[in-house]
Amino acid sequence: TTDETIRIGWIGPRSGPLGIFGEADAWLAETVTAKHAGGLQIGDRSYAVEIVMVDTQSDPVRASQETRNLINGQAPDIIISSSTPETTNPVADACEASGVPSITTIAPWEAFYFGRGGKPGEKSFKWTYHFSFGAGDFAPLYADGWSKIDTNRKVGMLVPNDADGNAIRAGLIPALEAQGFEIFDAGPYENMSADFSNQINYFKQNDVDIINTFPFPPDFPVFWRQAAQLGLAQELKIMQMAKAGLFAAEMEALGSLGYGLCTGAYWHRDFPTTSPATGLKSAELASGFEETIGKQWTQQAGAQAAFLDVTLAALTASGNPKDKAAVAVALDTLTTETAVGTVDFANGPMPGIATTPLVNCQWVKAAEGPYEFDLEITANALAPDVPISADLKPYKIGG
Amino acid sequence: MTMIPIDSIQTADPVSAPRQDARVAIPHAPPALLADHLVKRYGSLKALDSVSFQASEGEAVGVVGPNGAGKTTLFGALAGTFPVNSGSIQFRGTEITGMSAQERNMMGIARTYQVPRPFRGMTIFENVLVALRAGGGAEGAVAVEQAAELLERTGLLPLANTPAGAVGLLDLKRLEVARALATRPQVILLDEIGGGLTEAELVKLIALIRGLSEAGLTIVWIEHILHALLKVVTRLVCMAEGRVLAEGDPQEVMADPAVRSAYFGADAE
Amino acid sequence: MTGAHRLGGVTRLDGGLIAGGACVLALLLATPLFGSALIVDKLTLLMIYVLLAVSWNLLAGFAGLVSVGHQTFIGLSGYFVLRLVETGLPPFAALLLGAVAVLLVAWPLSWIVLRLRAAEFAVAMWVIAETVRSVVMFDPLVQGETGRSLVTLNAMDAELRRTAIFLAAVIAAALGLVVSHRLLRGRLGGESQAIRDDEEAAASIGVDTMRVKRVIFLISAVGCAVAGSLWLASAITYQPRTAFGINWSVFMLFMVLVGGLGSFAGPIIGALVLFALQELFGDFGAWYLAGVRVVAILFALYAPRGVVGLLADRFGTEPLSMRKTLIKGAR
Amino acid sequence: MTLFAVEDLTCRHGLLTAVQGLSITLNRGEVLCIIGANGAGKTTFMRALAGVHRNTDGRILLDGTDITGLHAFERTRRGIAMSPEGRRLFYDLSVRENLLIASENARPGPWDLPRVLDTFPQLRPIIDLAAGNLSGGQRQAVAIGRALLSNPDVLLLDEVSLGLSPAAVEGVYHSLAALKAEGDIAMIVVEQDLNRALDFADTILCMAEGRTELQGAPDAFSRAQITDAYFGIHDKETAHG
Amino acid sequence: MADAILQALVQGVLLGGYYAIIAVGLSFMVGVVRFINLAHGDMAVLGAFLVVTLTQALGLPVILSIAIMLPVMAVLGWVMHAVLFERAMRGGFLLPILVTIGLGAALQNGMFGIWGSNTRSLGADIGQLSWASWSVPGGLLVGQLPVLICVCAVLVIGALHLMLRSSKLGRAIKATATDPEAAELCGVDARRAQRAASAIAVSLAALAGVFLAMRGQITPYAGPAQLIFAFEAVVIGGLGSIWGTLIGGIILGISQSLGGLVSNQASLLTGHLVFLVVLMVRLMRTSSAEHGGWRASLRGWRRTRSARDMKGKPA
Ligand SMILES: Nc1ncnc2c1ncn2[C@@H]1O[C@H](COP(=O)(O)OP(=O)(O)OP(=O)(O)O)[C@@H](O)[C@H]1O
Ligand SMILES: Nc1ncnc2c1ncn2[C@@H]1O[C@H](COP(=O)(O)OP(=O)(O)OP(=O)(O)O)[C@@H](O)[C@H]1O
Ligand SMILES: [Mg+2]
Ligand SMILES: [Mg+2]
Repeated sequence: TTDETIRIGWIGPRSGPLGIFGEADAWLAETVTAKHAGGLQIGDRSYAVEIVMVDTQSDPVRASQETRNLINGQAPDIIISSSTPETTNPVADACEASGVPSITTIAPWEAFYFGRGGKPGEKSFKWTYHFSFGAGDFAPLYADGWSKIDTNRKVGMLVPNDADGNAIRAGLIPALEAQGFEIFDAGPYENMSADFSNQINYFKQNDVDIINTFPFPPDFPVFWRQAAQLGLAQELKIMQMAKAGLFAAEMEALGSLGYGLCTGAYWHRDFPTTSPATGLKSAELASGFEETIGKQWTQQAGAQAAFLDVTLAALTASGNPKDKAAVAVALDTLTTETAVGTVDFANGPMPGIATTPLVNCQWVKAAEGPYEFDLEITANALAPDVPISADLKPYKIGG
Repeated sequence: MTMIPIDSIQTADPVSAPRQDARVAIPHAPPALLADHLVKRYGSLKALDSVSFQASEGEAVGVVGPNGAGKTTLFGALAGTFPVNSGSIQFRGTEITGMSAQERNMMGIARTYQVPRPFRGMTIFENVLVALRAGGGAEGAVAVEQAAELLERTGLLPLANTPAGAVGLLDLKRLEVARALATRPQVILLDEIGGGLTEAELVKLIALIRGLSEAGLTIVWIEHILHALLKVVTRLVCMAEGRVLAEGDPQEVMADPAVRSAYFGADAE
Repeated sequence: MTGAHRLGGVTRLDGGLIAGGACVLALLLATPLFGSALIVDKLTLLMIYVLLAVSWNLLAGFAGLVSVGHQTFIGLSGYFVLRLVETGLPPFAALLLGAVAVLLVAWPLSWIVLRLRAAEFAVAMWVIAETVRSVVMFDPLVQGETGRSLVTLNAMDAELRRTAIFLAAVIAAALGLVVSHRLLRGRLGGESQAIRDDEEAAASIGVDTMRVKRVIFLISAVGCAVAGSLWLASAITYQPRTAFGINWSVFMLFMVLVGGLGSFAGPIIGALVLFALQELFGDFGAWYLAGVRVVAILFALYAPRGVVGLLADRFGTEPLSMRKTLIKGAR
Repeated sequence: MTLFAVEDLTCRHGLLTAVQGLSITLNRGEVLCIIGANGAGKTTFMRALAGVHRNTDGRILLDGTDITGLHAFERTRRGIAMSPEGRRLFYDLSVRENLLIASENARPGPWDLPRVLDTFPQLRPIIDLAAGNLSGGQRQAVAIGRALLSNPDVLLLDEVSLGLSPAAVEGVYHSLAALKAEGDIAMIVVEQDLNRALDFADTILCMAEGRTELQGAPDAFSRAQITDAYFGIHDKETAHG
Repeated sequence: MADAILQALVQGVLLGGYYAIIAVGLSFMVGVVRFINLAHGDMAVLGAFLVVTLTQALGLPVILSIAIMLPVMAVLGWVMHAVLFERAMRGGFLLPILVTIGLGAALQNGMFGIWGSNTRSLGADIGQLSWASWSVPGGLLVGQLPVLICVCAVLVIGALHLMLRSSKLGRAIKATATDPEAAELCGVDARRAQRAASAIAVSLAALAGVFLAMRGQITPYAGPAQLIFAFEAVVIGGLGSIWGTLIGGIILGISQSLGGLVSNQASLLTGHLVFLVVLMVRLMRTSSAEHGGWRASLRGWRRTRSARDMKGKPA
């Protein structure tokens, strides 16, 4: 009883080094398609929903190539893509070039917007939309999170030379200083470094209580073990990660050094939200993930669900999902509820950008259950609706 | 001389008696090739131990000596295949010690390799053609024509379009000569190009080299097949253990006791 | 003897192939008129592959220098293009100039690396690629790891841009083929093959080995650079780790090895094979990539002369051979 | 029973046939000397016997067993050892190591390091020197000692006296004569020094262009016949004894 | 500042220990066996993945996993040599490069196919060792694991040195590398010796991979980066010298950590530059030795006027 088919192209890393970001994709796509098997009602018409899945193999080259192939070959009505600027930027570039609306997520919006050459204030991109947390969100998040315990408010920053890092260096450091933190920036470094002793010494000399880092994920354990070796970890009160430490698998690889690390989260099973696209509550998303995938839930479960929420909302809001321009226009002002909270393009920091909240969390030793680590929510200034599940504890090796 | 009756070699000569018409060098002209106290070390081994050598313009010099005497090494040093440790080399009065093999070839020194080193991925014709174009400076149809002529003279024409990797050793030795000649040299260094040839082939080879010599080319020839060598050269150098043992008139050198014991291996009683 | 011998002309097969090639070229140039965007995009990629394979083959197949660092030039030309666009140059001018600017780096580099041999050359080139990448990443413009997009190209109409880039790629690939054909049939081709077969012997017949190697090195560098800027133009996104990735070398190696190292037709065939494999099996992800490498190894060990070699064995002559034959009789 | 027999051996280098249809037989205690001009194919023949040149036709029998298909190292372990042309010592290894390699991989037998050192006492003072630094005579001694340490039944010596001073040659032949007198080992020796060859051999084999030119007891031929054959001056009337 | 330099030196030396151990198998292959294995880094990662799997999936103690993995990798090295390398070695220098680079890429993607994309580490499985440290006088802290790796590197290099110097196998490998034919004449099975050498080199690579997984993380694509470090250490230390590998590794480690002192971004870059400089200096030294002194060689580097112009040949 459907009149036409809406084709959604979903491009993401499902294999390769970033494959862990795409673990939930297939399951979510199935769930959404199943839920709309009877058709998605838009205006007076009912549309079948077809999601075309494309794997980038974590390769930006392939991401770009596959996007163009998808656009040219399958004529999708919209393209969605998520997880790291290395995925979202090439996909969005290709969409922009071909005039196909795209929505992307899970990459700091600054890295997406400025990384692609967007100019502040003006509408730099006609077809590409992005919603995610931003570098600017971290300052209030951390100011709130770090104030939960007593520290000397000296913060060491370990930030590499990449788009995320540059955005952080430009945005977060002044903002934290404004909040009364004393910042010690160890300077940009290249990813995949084998030795962090210079940075560690710098932090030790300045007697920092807090370290904040945005590393390329594989670099973190190298840094952190060395920090323990050189006695820095023993002196710290808060080890705050971003970008690294999103997944329990990373913590498991760290072992006992992982208990007590802090990370921001863009979604958590305790979020009091529901995903309209899948019809699942946050807790259901998490357990659904664990049942289907057979691994501990990850933030991606909810974030990707939210992604589909936004997509369906945009298509619905367009009135005519087959009209690309209409979809884009709808996205300009779209406001919708999702698994990660409200996504509001009308009041974003830049045209075509919407922000989503973050909560601060701490990895702790799981009290029970099959998994080794639990992620406790310790601060919620940006998302007051989300309940705090545990108090922040000062870092101590071994938990 | 117990073992090598030179007479018998000469009587076995299928072509003619030794040359008497040796070209005499112009008195004051610098020699075509002059090597002065060359030393070449391989680790602790002195492959060339202060070797001095000269070949006058248009002269044909033979080089003999036991295996490992340093003959091939001398060629390498003269042709610039590798730098020497000390000593100097002059070509027609010009110092060429520091020059590369390519530059020496451009000046007019060509060499053949004892163990042939053809360009195996190319045909016989292409081997000669590349030498004609690079060292010989010929172009276009002229180069093709000259290549054909050289192949004809060395008896390789029937094999022109065969890959060099697919022909036998004798043909490779011919190719060595053809390729060296293609660079239009004034001095040609020939390293054991007669080894393994049948008598009939030797006759042709001798004729070819004599022809070159008569055309004014300076020839230095290392050869173990003495009777062939003696039909072309007017001077003989005998090397042993990296030194020049004797040099001069071929007959005299052959009769030298030191040469007889070092080269012919027989006790000079 | 004058006029008794001459160079063999084009064989009937090769004549056919060349005529066919010209037709294909004409067809390609006309593709944007009737082909879908998908086809045009895919063919652009194929053209880039051909250009890469031809460039790499010049160096490895004809001069015997295996480089696993030619991504240096691919990445560098992309970077130069970005930089030039940043100074306000129109993007298409920047694309051309960026590729040419690579010469500024390749030329001094050639003085150093061409003195190295075999594996040392290969590894040094790789380290150089890594070094250049590190240096490029110092520039805030590329934002370290993340890279940057050539957004100014988006200002152009999508259809027009696609066509322009496609035509540029076709012309570049055709030019690459013609240039390499001319070079290889000419004096340089013979000399480079001589160097590949025996560098010392080549010097002894008067080949200026350094010069020949340098010319070939520079041409292959520019070929890769043009491919790099075309790639950037069609992908728009520039990321240092990708642009300087070793994968480029692996792909070039695959194409040349499978097609036929040191033959003229080999790189074209190799590019087609890689393209076809990618179309057919690309969805198998890592297993596809592993399979491609296994195929390369098998070719290296059991058919080192590639598809062209197999064809030559089967039909007696190599298609579009660079071989010069001596023919009796005047023209 | 014949210790060692070669039947109709032909060896090729690519398209070049370096040895054509050679046959020999040898008993314990016998010495065969091979003579011939440069490039006659002597080395190729020896290498084929030792198993390092493998492009061959024909049969090689040791104690009646066909060993044609065996690898060089297997032949060495069965009792064929060779001191190759050019000595082929391991130049960056010491003399001791050069000798040890052979004895470690040898079959059991009478030869061991002390006995080799007794036979070649000149090696004692240089035992820890790198082989690359030795003089020609010392090298030859090491090479022969190395071959003996394999405890061979058949000892192949290519160019025994090449480049050696007369005294050194004397020394080597003294040792070889002693070996021969013991009567356990058969030897095939390539020798450029005709007088030596004629003195030492039980049989001589003169090669030219890969073929047997003369074969038989040394005193079966006139000097002229031998020298003609030696220098490849191929004369159908005088050749073939 | 002096403090920072001292600290950087100590860390550089410790880092060098790791580089030495990843390089020693490669050095052995390249310098002694004369075979260039561009899949060395991937073999290291493969070994590490085996240990990770044995430890984390089967729950074996790390030591036991290593003890199981090493012979498995040795067999793999043996088979690899018999099936691939032997054939490749016969084809000149080109083929080994092509084959092993293909092999490396195939291994990477194969490992990805099997183990997926998650980063893996043995850090957690070795408990405190992964981060524990000793404090030494002068206020320096040195990590136990890096010291262990350093000690291991010295032991492995020493053992390899001893093996090459005074074992039957070592002599056979050396002899085979200098002259396979002469080795056969001495009763050495040259092919077996070379396969054994490959087996040793591959298991050494794998051991290094295990250390990598202990001190950091591994992914299926981590091999090439390790190969570059290994190659740099080998070349800096001097081809063919086993002890040189240790020195090369340490020089590389110190360059990186001193480079990091200047700018964190310059750390790896400094390593690359030191490698290139060493390569160039060695190149110039060889050519100067050949040409009889530096001045003569510099003259050679400058291109002289075309000889054809100078003399001219008869047309
Ligand atoms: N590249 C090298 N490295 C080490 N030693 C070498 C090298 N080339 C030659 N030699 C040594 O130098 C000496 C002289 O060798 P050369 O080739 O000049 O002899 P030759 O007189 O040409 O002998 P033959 O008559 O056998 O050709 C020999 O002892 C040889 O082993
Ligand atoms: N590796 C090889 N490849 C091609 N041809 C070869 C090779 N080795 C030898 N030959 C050729 O085979 C023939 C026989 O050579 P061989 O070395 O057996 O002669 P020989 O009698 O030992 O000579 P010499 O007295 O110089 O040692 C010669 O023509 C030689 O040029
Ligand atoms: Mg010689
Ligand atoms: Mg011989």
